[in-house]
Amino acid sequence: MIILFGIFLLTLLVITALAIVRSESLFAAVILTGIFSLLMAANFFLLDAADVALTEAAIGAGISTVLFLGALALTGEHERGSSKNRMAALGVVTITTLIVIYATFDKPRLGDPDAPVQQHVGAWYLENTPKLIDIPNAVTAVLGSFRGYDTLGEVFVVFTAGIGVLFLLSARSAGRTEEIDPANVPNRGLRHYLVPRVVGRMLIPFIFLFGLYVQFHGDYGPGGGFQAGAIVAAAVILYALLEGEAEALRVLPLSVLKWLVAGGALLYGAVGVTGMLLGGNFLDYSVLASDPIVGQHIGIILIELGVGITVTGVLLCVFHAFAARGKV
Amino acid sequence: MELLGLVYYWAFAILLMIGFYAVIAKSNLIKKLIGLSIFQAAVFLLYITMGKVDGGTAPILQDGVSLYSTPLPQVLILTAIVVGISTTALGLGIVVRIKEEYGSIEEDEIQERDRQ
Amino acid sequence: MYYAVTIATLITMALALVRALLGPTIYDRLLAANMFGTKTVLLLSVVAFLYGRPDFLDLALVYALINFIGVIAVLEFIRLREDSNDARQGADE
Amino acid sequence: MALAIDILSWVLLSLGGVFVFIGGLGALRMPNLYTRIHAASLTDTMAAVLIIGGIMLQAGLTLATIKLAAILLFLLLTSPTASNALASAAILSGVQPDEGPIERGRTSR
Repeated sequence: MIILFGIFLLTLLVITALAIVRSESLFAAVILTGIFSLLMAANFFLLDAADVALTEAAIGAGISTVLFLGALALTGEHERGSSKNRMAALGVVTITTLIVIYATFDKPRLGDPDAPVQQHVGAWYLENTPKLIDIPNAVTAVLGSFRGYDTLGEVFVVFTAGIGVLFLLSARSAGRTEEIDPANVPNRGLRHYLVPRVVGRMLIPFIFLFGLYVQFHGDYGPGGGFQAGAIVAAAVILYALLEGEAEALRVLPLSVLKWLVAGGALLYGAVGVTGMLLGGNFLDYSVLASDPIVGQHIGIILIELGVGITVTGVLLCVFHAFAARGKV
Repeated sequence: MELLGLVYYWAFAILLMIGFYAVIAKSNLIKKLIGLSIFQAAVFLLYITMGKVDGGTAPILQDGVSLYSTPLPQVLILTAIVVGISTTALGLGIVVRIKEEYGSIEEDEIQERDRQ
Repeated sequence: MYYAVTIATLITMALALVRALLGPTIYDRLLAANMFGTKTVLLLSVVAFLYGRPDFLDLALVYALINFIGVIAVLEFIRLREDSNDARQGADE
Repeated sequence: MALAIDILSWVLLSLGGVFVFIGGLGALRMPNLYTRIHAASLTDTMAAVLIIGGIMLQAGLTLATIKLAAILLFLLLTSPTASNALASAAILSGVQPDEGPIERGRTSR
């Protein structure tokens, strides 16, 4: 039965994707992208990936819509039709689809317990998480400890992307001469929508609180730094939407955000180096406390905190970079 | 039943190619980026689909449950989603700069201006 | 009976998707997206119980909190656009 | 007692399912934007109360019930607010309530 639900959702997903590509209004496409993300998260959830669904929920529902809209406000919302080689592209795509579908016949079916992915390292992780780390959420254990290097790499990619956006969008364009002072920009936020403002302001503390819960409960349930970072960033973005961007910058200035971006990544690295100084390997948390399991717990909480801080900082920096340029 | 288990992979293939089509056939740069994120989502779907196991549950260990889906693909995708949004933001930043320099985000118009 | 509710929710999601595809105004699409969000929250809560893992309600909670932001962002975008249109016509501030 | 709770929650859940479906139908079939908002938001709120209430009865007094209560609270706060904001934005941008969508709000097709 569940598999039928999944297939139904997948059908909707494909229809949505087709509509996104066909739609001529980019604005409509972005709204449809929101629906696409909701469907995707529901699918992840049906496929037992609670953590991934939580991430998709935190990112896809709010932040990615906001970023795309921020870019649309700066570039215009209608496309002028496809390029000339549309037929050729269609041909290539059809043939490739058929090849990929043909290839799937050799894949193990959905949920096959003998599939290679269930056999090797995955089974080892599940078996050893209780023994070596002793937290219920195996995803957090793998993310934070077993594959800590990977996550460090990802955090640095996020960090680099954030720095890249700041570089790109803080450069002054040739056509624009006067520097915009954020203080006297007439961006009033949603001032004339009273009801959303009141309700939104009421929600913000709860979103923050929930972000903290996701951050620190990540060892025991779905959650962790990536999700929490996105949720906290979403709370601040909501504040910026309701009260105007200048107000949000007054609460959390760009200089603080830059420190957050760097500080989170540094915290992550520092945990690794501390492990080295205490005589272990880089990112080996067992030496952080006398009991290796407690050490693992401390290490995971610290690096998740680092991840959360960096993700919050990067997402907010990106948001402000787009918003500051968007004074049309 | 065998074929039913493959439908997820077909959906992956179709989504992948819808995204790919948007990237190669659309001339609007933002549309290309949206296509890229559909492409990305398709890959995420593939990974998560592979991790699922019959009768298993999410890899958050509980007493009395012995069968869990594999955590590894989920870890990879979890981080990839956040990395994906950051790189998309970077792409959007580049598009915004292109718009400011060239006055257009249509591929052919940009190339036209480059030739001048 | 969880199944019945799940099926009803899924069908409604399909209906909302049709509305989102048909439009005709951007507000219709937005309405559909908002409906979709609520339906997803319900779906996730029901499925969490269907799976017997009530601790996954966190997910539904995230959606209940965050889905709002998308709608607000789109409205803000529309307002900015209208403002700039008005400014271009020389009628506003 | 357990049976009574089961029956009650069953009734709530199936009523909720019916309301969800009616809401979807209304959002699809109603003639213009405002009637659609009406159909979607009213039945949405009702369906959320019914369905989550039904699940709460099943869950009993656990952490899950508290989470469900929180979900319900936030849904009841955000969903009508979003509808309200949507309607006011639509009317500010000139979509008339008594006729079809006019040209300015139309963005595609």
